[in-house]
Amino acid sequence: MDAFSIDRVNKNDCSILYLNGFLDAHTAPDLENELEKLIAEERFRIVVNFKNLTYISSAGLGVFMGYIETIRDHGGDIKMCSMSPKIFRVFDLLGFPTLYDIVQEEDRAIELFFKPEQK
Amino acid sequence: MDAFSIDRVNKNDCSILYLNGFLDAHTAPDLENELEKLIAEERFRIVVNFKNLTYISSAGLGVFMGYIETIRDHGGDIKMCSMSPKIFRVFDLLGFPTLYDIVQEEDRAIELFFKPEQK
Amino acid sequence: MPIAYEYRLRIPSETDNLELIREFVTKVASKVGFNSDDIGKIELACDEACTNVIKHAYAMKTNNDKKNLDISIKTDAEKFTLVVTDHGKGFDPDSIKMPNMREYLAQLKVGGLGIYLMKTLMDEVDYQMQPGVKNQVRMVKYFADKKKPHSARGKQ
Amino acid sequence: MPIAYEYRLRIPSETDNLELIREFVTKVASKVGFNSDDIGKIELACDEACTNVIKHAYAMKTNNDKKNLDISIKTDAEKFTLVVTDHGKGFDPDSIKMPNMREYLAQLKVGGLGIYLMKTLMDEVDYQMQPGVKNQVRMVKYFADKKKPHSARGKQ
Ligand SMILES: Nc1ncnc2c1ncn2[C@@H]1O[C@H](COP(=O)(O)OP(=O)(O)O)[C@@H](O)[C@H]1O
Ligand SMILES: Nc1ncnc2c1ncn2[C@@H]1O[C@H](COP(=O)(O)OP(=O)(O)O)[C@@H](O)[C@H]1O
Repeated sequence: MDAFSIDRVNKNDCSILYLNGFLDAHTAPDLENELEKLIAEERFRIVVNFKNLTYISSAGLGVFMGYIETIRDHGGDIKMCSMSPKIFRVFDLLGFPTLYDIVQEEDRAIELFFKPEQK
Repeated sequence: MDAFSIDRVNKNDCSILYLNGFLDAHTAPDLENELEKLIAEERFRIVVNFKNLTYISSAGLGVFMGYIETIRDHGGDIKMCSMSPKIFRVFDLLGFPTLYDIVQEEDRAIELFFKPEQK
Repeated sequence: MPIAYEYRLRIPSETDNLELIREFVTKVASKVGFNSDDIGKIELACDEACTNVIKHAYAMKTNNDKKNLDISIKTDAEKFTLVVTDHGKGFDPDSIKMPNMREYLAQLKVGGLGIYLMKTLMDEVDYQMQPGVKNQVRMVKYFADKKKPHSARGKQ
Repeated sequence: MPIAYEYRLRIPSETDNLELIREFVTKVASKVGFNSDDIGKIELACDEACTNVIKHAYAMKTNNDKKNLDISIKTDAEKFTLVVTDHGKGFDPDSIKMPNMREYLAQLKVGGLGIYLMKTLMDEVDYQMQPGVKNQVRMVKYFADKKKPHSARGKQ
């Protein structure tokens, strides 16, 4: 079953997580594990690419809320990109775009770590 | 909903039906209509290509049984090709290969109308 | 995981729900560990039982009556039990003759393969009838490693 | 088509069944004619209600108790009614404070969004509690053209 999987690509000191499948209460622990690994490796500049994510519930949103403080405390951030309208609508409904940078292009999300002033 | 659809291609005096989706009690009437059209047009040399059929129940099998006599009485036949193992297993379970020519390649199925002795 | 599971689906008795029924039953069959071959058999047996309900059980009812179809699945360590229930007119299962497939094909018959398929695909099939109250067909598939010698039917 | 429909699903209360639940509810919602936007809302509201059952309802039960979750859908000419039932410990819905999202985000809180989402996504949400017997949340979505003025909440 390929309910949910994560592919990680490291680009310089930035890590990109590609989420595949659906992120609900069943699969959220997998994303928690991945973020914990990144934190253990002190990789705090994280881009999450949602291109292949088909569904998210509040259990999935909760994962981001659970780690953002630690990550920012270490000078990092979670930037988000390539959300389908269906996924974006859930983030938007709850006002998450005030807390997270959400952009369309992955390159743009990476750039945000280096030229934040252009935001 | 693309539960089931049929594409027809006429090659010389042979008609090829491409079945897409699933063939059950809900969609079997669509195939009946298509076979009735062919009979009305006096196109009795029929190849059914199962490549994109994902499922068949006895309601689907029944459609072939319902028209084969008329079609053969007019010197035609229904040849079948490109079944997935899942589909073939249902035909095989009931002994249908004794009644219908079932081959892998579409070209071979067409040939059967012209060089039946090689069968 | 706990040893016993129960799933139920109630759905209007209409052919356009067969797809949803098949998705339900295949998901559950795959969750409990059947291989794709057995999942396909369970899917087809269940479809045939439900198609029979839709085609036959409620033939006499008026449009305002509720025509539902219930599917229940129970699993334990050794078997998968699928029960399809209708509240229609019922029938006498003993009166249904199983087709002789050689004759059937030679005579180009149509229909009458549903119950035969169910019996061929599943390890056990039995009917319990209470016409107008509830009519049930119970079908069992044993897990490969748990198949009891006395229920093996030498199929495959 | 007849005017009233009923669908039910009973399933073990476990997170790996959420996918099957969502498939069931989205299929039914699409069958009765909702657009993809509304289907997505119903899907998420149902997932949140079921996730709550799985996470909270049966916290005290031992492994041998049956922990089921029931979903029922009824549709009539004007609305789609989804009821999620558990047989667990229940809770006092009036004691649950809805989050103020500005504060929530400023304080980087975690959790506590499920019921808020359900209320935001659906036209009506209400709870009926009988702890240990049955606890139900009932959620209604009106068909766009049938939305009654008094139940419209000015959303969208
Ligand atoms: N649920 C049911 N309610 C009423 N009659 C049924 C039911 N299931 C089967 N039957 C009867 O059994 C017969 C044989 O069924 P089946 O082997 O599936 O073939 P078919 O449906 O093609 O006739 C049906 O024609 C019908 O008379
Ligand atoms: N079915 C249920 N059974 C018992 N308690 C529940 C149920 N649904 C919700 N609750 C209670 O309501 C609270 C708020 O739920 P919710 O808004 O979904 O947020 P969260 O589940 O993240 O806490 C839960 O923490 C739980 O105490």
